[in-house]
Amino acid sequence: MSLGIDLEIKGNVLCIRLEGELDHHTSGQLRAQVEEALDRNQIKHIVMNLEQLKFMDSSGLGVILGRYKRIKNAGGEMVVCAISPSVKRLFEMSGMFKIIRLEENEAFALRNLGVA
Amino acid sequence: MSLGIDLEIKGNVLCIRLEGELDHHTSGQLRAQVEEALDRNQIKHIVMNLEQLKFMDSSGLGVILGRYKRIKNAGGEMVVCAISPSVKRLFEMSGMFKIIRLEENEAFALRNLGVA
Amino acid sequence: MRNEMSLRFSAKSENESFARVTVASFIAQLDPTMDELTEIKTVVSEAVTNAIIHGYENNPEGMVYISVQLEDGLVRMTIKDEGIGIQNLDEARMPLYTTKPELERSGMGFTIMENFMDEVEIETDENHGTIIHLTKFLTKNKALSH
Amino acid sequence: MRNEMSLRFSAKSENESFARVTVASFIAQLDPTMDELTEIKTVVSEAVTNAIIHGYENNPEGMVYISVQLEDGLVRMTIKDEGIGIQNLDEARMPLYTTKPELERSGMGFTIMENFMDEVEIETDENHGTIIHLTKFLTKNKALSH
Ligand SMILES: Nc1ncnc2c1ncn2[C@@H]1O[C@H](COP(=O)(O)OP(=O)(O)O)[C@@H](O)[C@H]1O
Ligand SMILES: Nc1ncnc2c1ncn2[C@@H]1O[C@H](COP(=O)(O)OP(=O)(O)O)[C@@H](O)[C@H]1O
Repeated sequence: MSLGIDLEIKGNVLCIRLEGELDHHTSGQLRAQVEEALDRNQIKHIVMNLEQLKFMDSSGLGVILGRYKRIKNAGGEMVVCAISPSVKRLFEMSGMFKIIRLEENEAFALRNLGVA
Repeated sequence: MSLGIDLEIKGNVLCIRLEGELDHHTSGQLRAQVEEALDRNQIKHIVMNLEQLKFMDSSGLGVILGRYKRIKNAGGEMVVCAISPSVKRLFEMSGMFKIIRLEENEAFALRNLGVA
Repeated sequence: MRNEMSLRFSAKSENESFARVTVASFIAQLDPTMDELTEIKTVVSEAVTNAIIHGYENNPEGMVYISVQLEDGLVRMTIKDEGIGIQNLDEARMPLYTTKPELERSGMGFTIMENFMDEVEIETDENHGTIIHLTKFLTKNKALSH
Repeated sequence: MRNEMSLRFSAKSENESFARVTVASFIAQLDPTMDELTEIKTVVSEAVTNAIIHGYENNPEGMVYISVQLEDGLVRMTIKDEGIGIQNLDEARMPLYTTKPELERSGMGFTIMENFMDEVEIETDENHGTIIHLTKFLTKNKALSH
């Protein structure tokens, strides 16, 4: 089991769709791919769709927080959607919902960021 | 993962359908259930359908040989069907096809034993 | 019903998922709930990752040790490294505290362990390494055994 | 690419499938074919079952030890017990030979190991136990490394 990463740019939003397991081992790939996408494109916001994520630990929190900081510094917003109850508990424990918005699904998340 | 055992009597044939993993741990259940069915019913032949069997080792060969001996002593026949290439290799290594007939599927096996 | 296993593997990040799968498949025989299984996998992942990154500072020559004991509805685990040890344990256990922010660590490892397990005990010794003792009562068996 | 693990568990039949799953999930990182994975699982099952039934004569207090080393396309395993040992090794390795026909053993364990692995070495000592050394070259990596 490893991590599948699907990136798509919609307007000024980078949609990150993850599948599989996000841990210390796989978080490096995610960081590298997202950083590259942010470097190369005009991106303001990030939407992370975790619907197909089977496992995540605190290394996942770390890599999400890292991307949050970058996008936040440039005035953007980070939205997370379709998370499982267990991932939700990790977000709650670490107070992440104070800074990262939760949406039920990707369509809602995109609409609220002003992308059709 | 454990072993699912489905027994059905058709005429004088006991059909044994296995699902999952047949190893030393699970072979005891199989032996007990089949022995009970043979004790309680008028059974001449056995058809083993291994289509849904995901794993088998030499403990599986042992329990199949044990049932073969009983049915053979009473003048019956043992037929095995729908086996995977890896199970087939175990049968070949041990010379089991000299005494146990192989059929492609349960319908063929039953027809050749004279059951519709 | 008593059963035990222990596992030892190279301190390589590839082995994080191997460690989770192995512990989960051993514990599966107690028939835990999906939530309990996820909690245990997460905790194993936290402690093993810590051994690799912090204990051995990513030196793959290091070895990580896990032991699991099952008895009735009780899961007892230890996760051990022979690495550098934890300097300040009280700080280390604080939420969001990390000594490796440059690696984007969240500092939530110990907090997650404490939330997901019933008991967490940490033994550590500079230059001798760290042992995390973890205990969890599985709900189904908890109910049954009383 | 070098990686290693070792595993120790109670000599209980429930642990036969645990041992297979664990070894398979460790070896999966070499990206073996499905056939190779099945062969390795079968061999682990044979040797672990032998340790439990023959080595320890079903005493669950015994411990079974597995170690796995991966290097390039090479899988090296040992499966060990500290049980009664094998009296006559030449007989034991014969197809269909078993000392426990009353348990419906087929006597095919060693024959399967020899067919599915590239090398099988057996060390045994009465009252000290048995160590099976098993080696397999995975085809994909075999092709790549030449
Ligand atoms: N096995 C270990 N060996 C040495 N130091 C450790 C170990 N585990 C944890 N630590 C220390 O404790 C701190 C907090 O750990 P943790 O809560 O898991 O957060 P994180 O791993 O995200 O830093 C780490 O930053 C590290 O300094
Ligand atoms: N780990 C072991 N300890 C003691 N004796 C063993 C061990 N493994 C195998 N043997 C002996 O070797 C014989 C042949 O083993 P094997 O080919 O696996 O067949 P089976 O397990 O079906 O008897 C066994 O019947 C047993 O007498």
